Amino acid sequence: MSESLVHYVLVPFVKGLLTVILVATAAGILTWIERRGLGRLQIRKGPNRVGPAGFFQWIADVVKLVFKEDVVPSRAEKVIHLLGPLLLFTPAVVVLGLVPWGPEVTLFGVTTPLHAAADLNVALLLILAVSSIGVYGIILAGWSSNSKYPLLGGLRSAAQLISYEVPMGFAIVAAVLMAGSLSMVEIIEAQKEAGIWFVFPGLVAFFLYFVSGVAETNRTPFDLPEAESELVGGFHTEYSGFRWAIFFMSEYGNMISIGAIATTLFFGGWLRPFPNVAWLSFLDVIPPFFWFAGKVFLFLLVYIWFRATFPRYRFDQLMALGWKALLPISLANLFLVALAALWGAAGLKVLGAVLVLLVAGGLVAAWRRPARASVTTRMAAEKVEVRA
Amino acid sequence: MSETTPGTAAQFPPLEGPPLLGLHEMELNFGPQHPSTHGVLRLVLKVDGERIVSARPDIGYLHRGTEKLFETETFPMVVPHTDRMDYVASATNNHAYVLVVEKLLGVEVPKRAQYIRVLLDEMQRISSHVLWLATAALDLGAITPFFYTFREREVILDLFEEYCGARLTLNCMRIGGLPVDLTPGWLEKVRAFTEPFEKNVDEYEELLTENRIWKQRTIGIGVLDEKRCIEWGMTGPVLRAAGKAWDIRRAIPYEVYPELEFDIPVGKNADTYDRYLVRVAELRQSRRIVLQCLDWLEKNPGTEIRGKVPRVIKPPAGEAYAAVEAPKGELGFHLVASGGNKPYRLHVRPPSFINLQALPEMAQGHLVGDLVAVIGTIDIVLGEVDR
Amino acid sequence: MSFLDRVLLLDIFAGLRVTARHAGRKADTIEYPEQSKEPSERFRGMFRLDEERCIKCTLCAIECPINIIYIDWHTEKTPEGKAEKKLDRFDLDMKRCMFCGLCEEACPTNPRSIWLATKTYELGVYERDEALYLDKSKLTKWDGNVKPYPGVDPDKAPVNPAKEK
Amino acid sequence: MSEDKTISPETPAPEPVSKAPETPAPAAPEPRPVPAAAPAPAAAAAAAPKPAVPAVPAAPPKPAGPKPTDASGKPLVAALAAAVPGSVLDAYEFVGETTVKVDPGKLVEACRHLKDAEGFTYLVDLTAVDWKERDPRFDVLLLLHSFSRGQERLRLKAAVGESCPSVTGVWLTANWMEREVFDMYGVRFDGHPDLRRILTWDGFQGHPLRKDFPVEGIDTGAAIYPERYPEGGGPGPKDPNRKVLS
Repeated sequence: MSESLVHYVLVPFVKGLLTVILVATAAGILTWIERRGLGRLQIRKGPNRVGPAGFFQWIADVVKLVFKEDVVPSRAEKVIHLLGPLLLFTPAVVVLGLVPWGPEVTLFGVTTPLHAAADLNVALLLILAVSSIGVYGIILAGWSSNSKYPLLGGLRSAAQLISYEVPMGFAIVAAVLMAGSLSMVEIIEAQKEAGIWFVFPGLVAFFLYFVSGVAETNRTPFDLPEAESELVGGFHTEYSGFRWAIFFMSEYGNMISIGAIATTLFFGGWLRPFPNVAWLSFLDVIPPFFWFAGKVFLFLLVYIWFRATFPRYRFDQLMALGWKALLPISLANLFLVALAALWGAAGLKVLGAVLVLLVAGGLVAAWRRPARASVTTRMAAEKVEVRA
Repeated sequence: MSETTPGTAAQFPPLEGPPLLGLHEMELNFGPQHPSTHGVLRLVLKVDGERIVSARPDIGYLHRGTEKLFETETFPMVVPHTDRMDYVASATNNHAYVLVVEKLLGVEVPKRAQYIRVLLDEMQRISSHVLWLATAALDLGAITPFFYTFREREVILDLFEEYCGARLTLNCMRIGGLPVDLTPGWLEKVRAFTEPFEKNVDEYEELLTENRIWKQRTIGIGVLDEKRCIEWGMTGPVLRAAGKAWDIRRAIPYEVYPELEFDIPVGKNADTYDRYLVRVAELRQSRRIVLQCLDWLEKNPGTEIRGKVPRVIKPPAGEAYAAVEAPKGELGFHLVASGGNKPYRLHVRPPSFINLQALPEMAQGHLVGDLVAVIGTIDIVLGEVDR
Repeated sequence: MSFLDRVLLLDIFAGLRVTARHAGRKADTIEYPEQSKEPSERFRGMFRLDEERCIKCTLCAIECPINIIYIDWHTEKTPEGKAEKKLDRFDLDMKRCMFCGLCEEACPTNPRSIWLATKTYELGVYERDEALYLDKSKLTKWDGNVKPYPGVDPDKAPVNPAKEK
Repeated sequence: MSEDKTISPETPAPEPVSKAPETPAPAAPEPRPVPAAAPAPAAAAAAAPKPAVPAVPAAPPKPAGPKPTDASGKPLVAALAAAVPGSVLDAYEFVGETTVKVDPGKLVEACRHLKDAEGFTYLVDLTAVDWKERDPRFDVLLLLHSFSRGQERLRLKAAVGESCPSVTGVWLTANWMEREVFDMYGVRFDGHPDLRRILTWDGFQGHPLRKDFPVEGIDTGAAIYPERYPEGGGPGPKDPNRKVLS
């Protein structure tokens, strides 16, 4: 057995398999986390019957979904109906495969990055390309169901995902400018060299990326393609059984990949906080992979927090937000970041400091202002009394 | 027709030219099994993309022939049937019915009973509005208020259970008064309920009132101005949100409302946001009334809860109409008696039914997502619409 | 809302703060089959009939808005020579009952002969026709279909306030 | 349990109440309380101009109950009679509510006058009553509300057969109310833009609130397809799914 076989066949296979398993398992566990987390925020308990704290609920759900009857609407396009979920799931896994989870490890005697695919020098481009394929899955699923609600959901998602690709892309470009590379590993290394996470100079870019990411994953407040109270289930209304489960898994897979990319681009990937500060080196006892996973996990918690808090945008408002607000901001931000990057590492630090100071100052100013009267108190002041 | 629907509809002028492939309009069946039709409302929508060209409500899925049943029951036996119309506000249903019979009978209801009735009404209003807030927020995608507001509702239902033995279908009023007196300690429990109430409402407001998404979703949606509201017979918070300070509790006062102090919150813009604000303000006003009732009841202990009512209730022949301000609007009972011990004809004027009628006008030109907001803020209960 | 508030997304953070504040609170729900709320004293639940106290006046059947009570009786001579009404049938169509409690209110005896204040509400059954069409034997002595509420004497009838004075 | 609990001595006389379930609602075709024929004693009519309807009528709780009094002298009624000649057939006041009997032919005209000239902009309620044996079988009742006249309410009553002029042209809100009356009573409203059934389904036979419609309902399937539905509903006699329970 030649070394090249191990290097080119076995290791990628094992890593690819691990990624798929990881996405599927993490999606399952995430449903449990989400339901428990929502329960926490909503002063209820969430699932608590199967296993300790209901942990095995997701396994029970999977078992149920696998054995559930797979209903296909009578006049649906059968092939495309089947293809829909797969088209959505595959990009989710592929994207996650392109994100480095840690520095190099040794596997079967081969030193390899902890990375499902290789460390591509155009990884970010590939991520953008692959992740936009997922929208086909949603559109085709909506169209092939031969039902009106899925059709509307599919159309909504087509417009939504494509619109939000744009500000998302510009936000990513900002990070690329700061790092000077499209390779994920190099971006992380660049953050180590620059001495700060890119989230500080790229505060705006990060915000844009995260908001667009929420929109890309169809999560509250941008969950219009699903929009339970409007479109019943949106594009997956007519899906059941395991096909529906695949949609579900890909939604969570996408959440994870958005979190993972945000971590890589803006939060230093697997690096511990302040990687250049020597006296913090005791933090290195935690292996890099866990730093990475922990950061991604925090993002997922924010997703859940958002879901518990916000109402849903309307479709046209969502588009307006994307094109009229996020896109101009992302362009302006790109300009700003480019200027700073021209200056070099010092420029990034200055930009980061300015942004942080601005936000902090704004928050303090808002805090010190007298409390605003709630709208209902304003209404009470305009009361009208009618006495018979 | 299109003149009557201001709001964001103007952003979407109708498509011009011949329909492409005949596909300009799509018929969309909204309900009767749909998460946000609040029961079994069915709407036949004509949509152009997502924009609503026309909406046609199709009701009757929950029709139970209540008015026919009324005619077969003696007067006291009608009360439990009224519970089942607006099943989230049965106290006001009971109240409207007993009022009309008392009007025809000429019965004097003891003051204490009147205060307790008002107290029950207002608690019912709180519970109904709170449930409305929960479901309306849920319709617009905010899931959490649903769980928070159920705390309030749960306490109120517990209090109802302690008073009359049921949580939802209360059957808590009788012709001439009340079935039972208060249990000892009940008033204190009600007072304990009112204490954190204001703070909790603040919390719901913090989640929604200023939230930009909530405002974008509700401001300018489903506008029906005062004139159109009256033309359509809209009452309750919908009318008040349009700027008309008209409340039966003030306009045609019944029971002890003239002695109580409260304001009528009114809106200005007649949109779903103002309806939301009016209802939230009414929550606070209802609390005020509850506190005043508690004060009176604590100062005036007594046992008199039922007026002098004949054993067999046979109102004189004739017609009478009495209405209360139910949480949804004017709930009236139109009674035609023929001198017997059963109502010859008892017609309900259900606020949900009348208010739902204007839905096509309010929804027209908006998007499907707005339709949900409009249905939510009209606050319909299908049990009352279909009876 | 000022421009500053809008730029800083204060409204968004206000909402997030509310939900975060609730994260530390105890769950408000109860775990139903294991825990349950005790119904109040006046709670209208499962029926109970006291056959000996019942005077067969049929007022409950008359007052029932949906006519679910059926009563038959005959007259018997007691050994002392007094005529006494004996209950033949007391049937109650439980599955149609709407628990309005008008029958209990109509009952003239003190304490009541038919009452609902048993706190028993777990009335789900698998065979709707058999279990919930109750005759007098099932009403006076609940069989396996009705589990009495723990700690509550199902035979403790409420007093009749009209007869108290 | 408590074996010798004293049975309350006075066995309640069930005579008045026990009749209740048997006696059908008196279907006396007697139309309305005759408004005391001549102008009634003016004592009770004192409440006439009072705008707001009191919660408890002023009438003393005598066993006889309140009596209707003539109200044709009220300025509102007189103005209506003058503006639309021949519209007012009769007017009386009962428990503080004014009722005007209107000629059905003049109903729309009268409504328009009341809305435009008197400010009755709000149609509270529109319903019907079935007097089974009377000749114009139905009474259509309209309850109007005026915000400008001190919250005054006025009831119009029109005795109609199976057709009645529609007031949807006057108040939009009459639309569904008239559809409901049509559905429940079969009164056709001439001029209604969309007179369809509203609460029952489109193929429903009969009008449920008519006094001759059975309370327990009719087998609507059998009413439409008698050949396919056996009496009492359920699968047909030859249907293998039919199970006879004994």
